[in-house]
Amino acid sequence: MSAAGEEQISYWELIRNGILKENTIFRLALSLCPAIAVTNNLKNGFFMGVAVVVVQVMVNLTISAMRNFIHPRIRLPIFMLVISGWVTIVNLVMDAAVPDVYKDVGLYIQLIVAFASILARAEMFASKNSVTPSVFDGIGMGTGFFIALMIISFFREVVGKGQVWGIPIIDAKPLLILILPAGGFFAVGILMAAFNWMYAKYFSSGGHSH
Amino acid sequence: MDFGKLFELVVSSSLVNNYVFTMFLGLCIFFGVTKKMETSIGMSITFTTVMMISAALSWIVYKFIMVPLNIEFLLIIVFIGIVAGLVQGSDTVMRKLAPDLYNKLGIYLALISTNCIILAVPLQSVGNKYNFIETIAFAFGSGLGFSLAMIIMASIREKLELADVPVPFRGLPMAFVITGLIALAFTGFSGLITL
Amino acid sequence: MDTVRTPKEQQLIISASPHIRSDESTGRIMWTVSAALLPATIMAAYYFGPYAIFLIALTVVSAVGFEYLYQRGMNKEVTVTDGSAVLTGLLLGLNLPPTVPFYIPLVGSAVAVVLTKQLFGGLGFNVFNPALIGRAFLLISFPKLMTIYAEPTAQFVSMDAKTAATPLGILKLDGIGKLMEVYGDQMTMYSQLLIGNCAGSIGETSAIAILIGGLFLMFRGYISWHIPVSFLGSAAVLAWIFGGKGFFTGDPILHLLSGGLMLGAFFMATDYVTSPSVKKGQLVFGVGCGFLTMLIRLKGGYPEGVMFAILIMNCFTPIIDRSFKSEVFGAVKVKKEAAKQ
Amino acid sequence: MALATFKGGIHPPDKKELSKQRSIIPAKSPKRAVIPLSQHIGAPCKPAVTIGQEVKKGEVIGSPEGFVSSPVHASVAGKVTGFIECPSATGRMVQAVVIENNETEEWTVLKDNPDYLSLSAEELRAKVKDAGIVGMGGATFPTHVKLSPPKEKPIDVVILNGAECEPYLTADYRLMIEKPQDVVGGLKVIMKIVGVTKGFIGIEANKPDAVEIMTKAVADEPNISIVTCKVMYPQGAEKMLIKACVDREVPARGLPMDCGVVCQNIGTAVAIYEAARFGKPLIERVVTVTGEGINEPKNLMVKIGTLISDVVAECGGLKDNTAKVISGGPMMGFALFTLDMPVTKGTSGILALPESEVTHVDKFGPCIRCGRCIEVCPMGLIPSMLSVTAEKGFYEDAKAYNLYDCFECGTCTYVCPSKRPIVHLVRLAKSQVKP
Repeated sequence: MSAAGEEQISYWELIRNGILKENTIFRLALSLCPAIAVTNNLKNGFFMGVAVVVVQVMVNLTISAMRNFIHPRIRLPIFMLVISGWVTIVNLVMDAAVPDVYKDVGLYIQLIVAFASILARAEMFASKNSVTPSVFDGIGMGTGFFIALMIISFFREVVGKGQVWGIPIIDAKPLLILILPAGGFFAVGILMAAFNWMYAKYFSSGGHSH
Repeated sequence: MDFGKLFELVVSSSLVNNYVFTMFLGLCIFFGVTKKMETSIGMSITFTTVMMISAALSWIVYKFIMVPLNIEFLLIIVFIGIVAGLVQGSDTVMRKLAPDLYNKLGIYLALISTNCIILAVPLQSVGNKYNFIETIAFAFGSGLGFSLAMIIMASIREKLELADVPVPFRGLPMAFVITGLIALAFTGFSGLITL
Repeated sequence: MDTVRTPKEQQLIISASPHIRSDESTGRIMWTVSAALLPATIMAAYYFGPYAIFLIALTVVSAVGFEYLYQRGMNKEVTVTDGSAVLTGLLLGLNLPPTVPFYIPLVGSAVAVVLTKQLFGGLGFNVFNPALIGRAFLLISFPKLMTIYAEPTAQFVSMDAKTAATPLGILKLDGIGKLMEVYGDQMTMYSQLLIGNCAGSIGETSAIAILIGGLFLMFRGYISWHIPVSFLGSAAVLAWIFGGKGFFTGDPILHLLSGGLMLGAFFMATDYVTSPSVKKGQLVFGVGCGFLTMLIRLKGGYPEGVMFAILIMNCFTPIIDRSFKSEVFGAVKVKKEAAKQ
Repeated sequence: MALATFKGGIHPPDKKELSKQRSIIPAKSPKRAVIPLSQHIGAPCKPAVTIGQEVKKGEVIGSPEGFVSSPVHASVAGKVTGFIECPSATGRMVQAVVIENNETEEWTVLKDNPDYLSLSAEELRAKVKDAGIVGMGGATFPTHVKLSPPKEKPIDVVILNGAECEPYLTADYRLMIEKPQDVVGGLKVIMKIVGVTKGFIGIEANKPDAVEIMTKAVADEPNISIVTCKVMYPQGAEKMLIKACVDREVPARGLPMDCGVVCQNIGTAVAIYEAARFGKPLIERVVTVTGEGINEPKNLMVKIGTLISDVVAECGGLKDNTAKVISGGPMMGFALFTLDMPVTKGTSGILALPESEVTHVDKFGPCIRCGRCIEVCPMGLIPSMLSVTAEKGFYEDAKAYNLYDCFECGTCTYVCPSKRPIVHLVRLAKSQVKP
């Protein structure tokens, strides 16, 4: 097989890794706050997810691009600066582009800056790899987070409101609790258990180690 | 100074709008350190202190530097800088001046710098246009609420060590379910104070 | 000597001491507590009719059913005969408004039995009172349905009963004056609340029926006085001090007799699993429940606070248990001597 | 006035009526006596006889090794035919001397002392030691050790334990009824040995005739008083009895001497009296043979080394429905796996129970935190948590719940509605961790 083919596979592996094995929310249990806070409907979850994907990819890109110019001793402050810079940009863009969503999720967009997962990927991956794999890693991690948010917010909106993206689909009394704080915890807990169960059953075996 | 208002602010930020149970902030730390009672007590003390100091500092910087210079849009960068600097600084100071205390609480300091509650407090206090004293009260209440949540959670999780929880739910999923149940109980506080 | 029989030695039972046991059992406790709820159930049948009884029956059956299904599904030993699921179902049923549609009890008992009890490892390990979590879950999920109360008709028909506000609801919205208007005078109000002729959850209205059951349990030693007395006592004192317009003008009797206070104090707060097991801790727990109940009733967003008060105190039970351990025999003396040295 | 007692405790049905009225009668002398060399807590004796040697009753056959040890004497006259390993009530195998009875019942020379109270404390203590007396309530701690408190622990009170709080057992009760003067004599010897002037005899209120007889017996003894205790298990546990009689609390993990008290069992007192007065070693004891599974319940004076099966046979044998045979009382005794073991100095009773009387539960439920065990625990522990931590293997955590303060009286297990084997779990935890 050609070298390019191998690289293709490893990029795919990076994305797969971010979505399944090291899924930020379900497996690593990082960045949990927005997973509950903004997932009471699909729309909020979607934009939050997009914001995280953008920040993760851009941070990985920036840091891997300048990794050879950063003195190791001051790397953490630089990382923080890069992250907060990108968060500020995304924050301002969101405020301008989707003000109704921003009203709900604004605080949490600002708090992306404190996401352990973003700093961790910058430190563990982007600062040690070249630009292309770092971007794919960013896409993988971001998408894993994005998918998790979509699953949770879909579940919560359907059961809690009987709607998808604000459009009613089920004509029954919904379980209002699911769009409220307590129900958010239940939803994430139950989905997490389901993900663990599925992961243990279908993905952990057959060559993919833990 | 209106003490009634301050008291309401403390009650509101600790019980009614508890960061963990209604705002979902600080969950990483919340789930991370509540496996043992001792750690969560240590974390509570450290956290509340750092929270109050950083909120006060951020308020001063915001009011007297950022507003006059018209650089409010750099809020996030500046605040995270303050928090990181404060944690780093207190780490050094504590190690030098109070090594005993550092040995007890120092390990928690490292965890704090990337925590969202610490950052959320100044962000919210700026957003809600609190004055200096109100900011302190708000930070204190938030810290108190977070401490309360951590201690309750730790006591329940220690008890749950002895229980036979179904396998997929072991660990974090169960912690989420418990938090949900506590949040459900804390719903009773809603409407207690309407600010 | 040949006439003397010695049993084959393999037949002798070997087990650790003690070799005799009392005849108390978990099942007997659960069934007795359920039986103690019979007076309240009978009063409920009298005031709210067959549909209320249907709801109670449905809750009990579904609670048992969910426990059975869960235990079968998870390959655990099926323990539905110990009566704990029956008791949970019964308490949940008695806590529902008498007009809810049939699926409400089903959702409630699923939450109570599976989410609150079995996920934690089953009987003995749950942190929260299952019936109360079931009700809180329903109240948050179906806020409208769960706050429609029917007028007690004292007749065995009630499918489309007239709706009415609970005494506490009236108190919260319109104040004591309106309540007096409804009942005429104070003594009538007390007596009606005592026998249960008022709107409310199916089994909580008749204070006297609950009291009979509660005192029976106390007499049998199944519950101690600590939690009910400290709960009711602190609630009454706080109602008296803060319940009125000025200090010390509140009406403690009204607060004691209305809402779920009696049912909560005797049957819910005293739940073994979710309340402290040391007596001193139980007093703290009871006072906490009383305080929170009155806080929510007088200042909070809900007209009734018993349920949330008990649930919040459930959160604190492990901490109370840690803080109040029983006094070890001889430990006091050691402490005193250590202090002397 | 409320009767003296302690905090906690339970009321199991006492079932003493089965054997209460039966006077103590001597049991048949065994054809073969099997006398274990370790009948006490502490180092086992080393054999003092050889195979083939002729011994007389009361002759030393095992001599003590070390201070915490106690000699063993021949209970029958005859020929030593061998040394065997025989099971003890706790299930361990111990070395025993076998003596073939020659039916002569010939005593070795005993030194009579009509004026025993004029002997010095040292001489009396030596007599107790030489007589091989151990705590006969079941603990079997060598009595002379208990009567030699270190100087820094001054003793000012002696308490005789006539509570006999274990259901079914009536051995001490019969001794008090039949030999009140011997009991008082024993108490006086003990008081003399430890040099105190205050003596108490604690008796549970369900034995009014014993209280009456003992009160008469001490009418001329201004220093000795009878304390009527409330009927409550475990009233006869040392710490509880001391609390009831003199309102002192033995410090946690301490001994009675830590609060100035020496506590002795009624049977031990009688043995001490006989040792001091007649120089008689401990070669026989009162054993209550009782229970619904025994045809003729009796109080027998049994020679040490008589096989339990022989004793049971003398009481008409076991009924067909007998499911469990216990050495000692039903609360703290040991279930026997065979009747082919000898009566020892600590055998206070042999109890045969039918299936209906014993609750042997194969499976037990989860702790429902009802708090009954906490209420009844005489030591003020939280047995529920001890059992849960031990069950899940968190033995270290059990220490935080004062694991080592538990003396395994069984009250918690008796009341537990989930039928949890709490005492058993506590023993497990104790075996797994160091204090």
